[in-house]
Amino acid sequence: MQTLFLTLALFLVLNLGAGMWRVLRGPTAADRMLAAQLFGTTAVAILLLLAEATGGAALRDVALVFALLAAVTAVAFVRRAWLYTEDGNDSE
Amino acid sequence: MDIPWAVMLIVLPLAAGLMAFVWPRVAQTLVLCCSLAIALAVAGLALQLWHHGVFHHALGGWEAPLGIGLYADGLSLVLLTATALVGMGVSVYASAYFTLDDAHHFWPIWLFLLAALNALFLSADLFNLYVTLELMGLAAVALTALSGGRDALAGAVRYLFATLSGSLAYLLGVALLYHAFGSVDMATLAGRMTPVPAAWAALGLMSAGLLLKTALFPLHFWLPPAHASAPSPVSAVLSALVIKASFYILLRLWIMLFGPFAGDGVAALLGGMGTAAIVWGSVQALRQTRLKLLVAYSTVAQIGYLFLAFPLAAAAWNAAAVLVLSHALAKSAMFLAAGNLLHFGGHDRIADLDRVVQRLPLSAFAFALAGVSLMGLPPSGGFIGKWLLLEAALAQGRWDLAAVMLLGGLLAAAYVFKVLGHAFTQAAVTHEPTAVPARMEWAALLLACSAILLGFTATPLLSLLEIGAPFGGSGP
Amino acid sequence: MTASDYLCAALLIIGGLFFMAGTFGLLRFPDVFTRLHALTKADNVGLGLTVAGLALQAESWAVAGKLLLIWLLVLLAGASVSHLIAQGALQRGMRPWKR
Amino acid sequence: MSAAFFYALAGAGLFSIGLHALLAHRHLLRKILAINVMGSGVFLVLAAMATRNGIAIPDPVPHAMIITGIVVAVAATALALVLMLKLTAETGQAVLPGRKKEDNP
Amino acid sequence: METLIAGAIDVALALAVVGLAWGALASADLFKAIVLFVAFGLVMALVWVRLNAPDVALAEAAIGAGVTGALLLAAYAKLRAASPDANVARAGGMRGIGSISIRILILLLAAALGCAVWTLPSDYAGLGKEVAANIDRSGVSNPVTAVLLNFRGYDTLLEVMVLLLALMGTWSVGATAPQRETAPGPVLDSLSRLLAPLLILVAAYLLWVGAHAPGGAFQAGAVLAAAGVMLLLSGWRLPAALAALPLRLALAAGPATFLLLAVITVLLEGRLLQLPPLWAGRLILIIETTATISIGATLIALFLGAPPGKEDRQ
Repeated sequence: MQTLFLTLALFLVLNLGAGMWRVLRGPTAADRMLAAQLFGTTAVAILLLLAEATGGAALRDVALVFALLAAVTAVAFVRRAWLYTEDGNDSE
Repeated sequence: MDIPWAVMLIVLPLAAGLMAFVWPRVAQTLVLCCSLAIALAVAGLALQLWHHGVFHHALGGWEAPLGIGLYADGLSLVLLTATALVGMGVSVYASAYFTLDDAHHFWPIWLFLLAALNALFLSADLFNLYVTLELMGLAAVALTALSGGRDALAGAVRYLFATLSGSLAYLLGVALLYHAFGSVDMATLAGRMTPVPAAWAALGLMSAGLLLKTALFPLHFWLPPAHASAPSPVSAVLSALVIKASFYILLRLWIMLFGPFAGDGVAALLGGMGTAAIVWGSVQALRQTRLKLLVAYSTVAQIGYLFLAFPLAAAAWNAAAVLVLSHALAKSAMFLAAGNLLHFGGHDRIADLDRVVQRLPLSAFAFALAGVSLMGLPPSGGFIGKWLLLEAALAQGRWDLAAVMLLGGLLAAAYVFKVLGHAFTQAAVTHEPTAVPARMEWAALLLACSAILLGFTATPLLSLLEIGAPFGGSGP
Repeated sequence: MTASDYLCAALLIIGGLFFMAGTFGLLRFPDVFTRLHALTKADNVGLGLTVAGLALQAESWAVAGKLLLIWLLVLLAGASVSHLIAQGALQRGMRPWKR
Repeated sequence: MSAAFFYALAGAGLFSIGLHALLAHRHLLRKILAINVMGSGVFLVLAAMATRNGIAIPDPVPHAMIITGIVVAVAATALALVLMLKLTAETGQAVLPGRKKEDNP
Repeated sequence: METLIAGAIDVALALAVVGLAWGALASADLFKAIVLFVAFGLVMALVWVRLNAPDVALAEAAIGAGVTGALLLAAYAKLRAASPDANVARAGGMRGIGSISIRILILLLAAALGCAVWTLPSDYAGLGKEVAANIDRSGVSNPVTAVLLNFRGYDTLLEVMVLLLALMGTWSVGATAPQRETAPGPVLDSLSRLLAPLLILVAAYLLWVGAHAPGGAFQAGAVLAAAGVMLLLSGWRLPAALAALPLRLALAAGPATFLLLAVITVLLEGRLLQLPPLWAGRLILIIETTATISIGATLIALFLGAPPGKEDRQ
């Protein structure tokens, strides 16, 4: 089972790397933010898998904080930064 | 009972700072009491050191390397004295300088800055020094920006980036040392140092970071805009104390950790940078058209003197310590006097200062006295420091360094007279003067006088410096 | 390996596949709205299956409960944020993609 | 354990990348990001080398130092951001203004 | 097999961290840079986990990725409001020879650092043993909390001062442009009503668990701050009655308690912050609880920028 947990964790880390492409490409700020949102969820899954693989119970707390804080960042985006990002030169 | 004076030096300003933050109305009274109490505590600590030798305090009861140690010897004492004296002068000056709203912001940050300086001069732990450096740096940046306005903000931002990157370079060095030798306690490290690559990298990183914070040429780019655009009492503290704090750490590191293996090459490099700083800073000071920039460039030059001690090594360390103290007093006096002229005339263009200089004789006199110390003329404290340095240079046959010192003195005389010359010319421009409170004039004058009087206390000063033999290679 | 181990492995692997699908959708879909759709697959189903699989292995009910809580949180946050982003995108005049 | 050394090298890399960006970029927000990346590099070196002997429970002292460092970093970042905003409000641009003529004769 | 996969995870994470940092610092689009930076913080938290530093991972997740991200996004919004062309940064200030020489210097620095790190001895002599030997007398069983609040408590005392100082500095700079804001809407409203209490609960949990497992005052304070930031983002404002003295008291309570305890210990025990082993656990809990409140309040106030009363007047 250990091997499976770790393999899946590795798979998700690579997945995360692929998601980076959307952050880089955009084209709108919302796309980048969505990708960041997926980053958060994937990281939660990775943490839970690692918690099971390495027996680190504390990692679940990290995952919990991740899940909570990702929402705050996303709301900060919607309520603050987004007011100004779509006016014009958003894509490069 | 042994009164823990050193601990009071840290706790008092922190407590007062918190109270000043919560109850702004009592802040001014608090600050004046607190700076007096700090001066008394330094005197108490001096007596304690004089009778019992070095001070050591294992914080939390945990001895190093697990815990953090406070440590005070003659060198710390000299720096603490500078902080206490300049702190008193600036507190008195600031009590008349700021508007009510600015003062409410100024007092708590100023008290935290005092606490950071005291904590820094008392710390024997490299990581703790990092925390104090950040406390000091952020306080200094916040104070620089206090007056608002484009120049002050730009100066503060530039200063912030310089101080943050300097701290991080220092911290990376600490990380390498910790992982190479398993401790961040200076005395423990001193016993374990070997010239491995990590130690060399730490030497480079920590020196670079601290030199940037000390603003040694060519890393001085941030200093003139920050020091010239800050409110005058802040400029005084920045030039007098804040840059000395990073120099103090550098000096400690060099004597205890790096000097033994780094050798003459690095010392010569530091000496070379010091030489360049003296020449460049003095020439730039001479070329300035605005008073506070002139004084700021003079700081760049005077820092150079401190680094001439490195190639001269053991013979010149006490000269550097005396210079630190005398420059702290003289430069704070000079900035405060310049602030008075600026306040009175509403500008600090040197060419139009004639009437101002004539109408404010006390401030002009303070500026002149401070200038005497910067030039290194007897009987000032600057004279003692430069004389000791010159003596060391001549004893080692370093005629080049001696020549630089003399040249720096002549240039300093030139830029001081560039300002004071106006006192003797006929006034051409009329001003709309603003009254300068007496407290502001007297604060500047008293600091300038103490810079001169320092020259008469050379013997006790040098014997105080011997406590704990900070330059004898033992130390914390 | 017991039966629950096999079940756990199956759930985890399918969960991983949903994550991959989510990422793939995020990369390939043409606009914000369709990408949102893809993202929620990873959020809800991918993490849900992962949590379900891990809950089978959990040493105690408390741990299983914490896992469930995390999933619910991500679900809640994901749904709300998706809604806010879609709403914002519409308000900003972005048109949903049509074939 | 070579993973420790690998992470530590990444930390050294982060420090260098951050320093380069700090020097090369004029925009203040980028400089602030650069400082943060530099800091993370330092923290990474601190934490990575604490695990290098491969014992399951690493040295907690560097961890405590990093937490201290992270808090200091967020404090500095907040101050830097507000200074940047104020400067932008004064000058209209989020870059350090060039020195005026009289400052730099 | 497992070590191989674990190694692959490490390699992938290290590369991702460096890549994200590079992307964040090199991208021309400022908003993209911020999102990449937030992602960078996220992956850093995974790295801390891999480095067996869950306490740091919690701090990074809460402070590094969470609060810093919100701070950056809010600052970005204000920046755009102040100067509309701020998004796309102008080309770097260095050109030509200056740029090339800087690059060469940086490469040399990186090489030197790499060499220094690589040649560190692998028989490690840190302070792990000393910590383990004395942890029984520290009052807590989580070694990181023991170091932060007891062995090196003085650092932490100064550090909470640094945080408060940053706020004093922020307030002294003065208010920036007021925020353009729309009504929160029902979804955001209910989200914040659900999340804020949950965040406060998690903060309390992290505070309590910190004595024996990863967690502690800073992590808890940051999560508490996240609750406040969430409320601020959904339109909530501090009542005017609480904006002056009560707020300042909350901000100063943690540092003041810590300092007061330092004074008491120096009077009773002779050493600054010397916690008697019998009481250490309880004293640490007191320090941490007040510190959590103050850290949370300070971070919220930093997010707000100007002192509450002053912003509204604009």
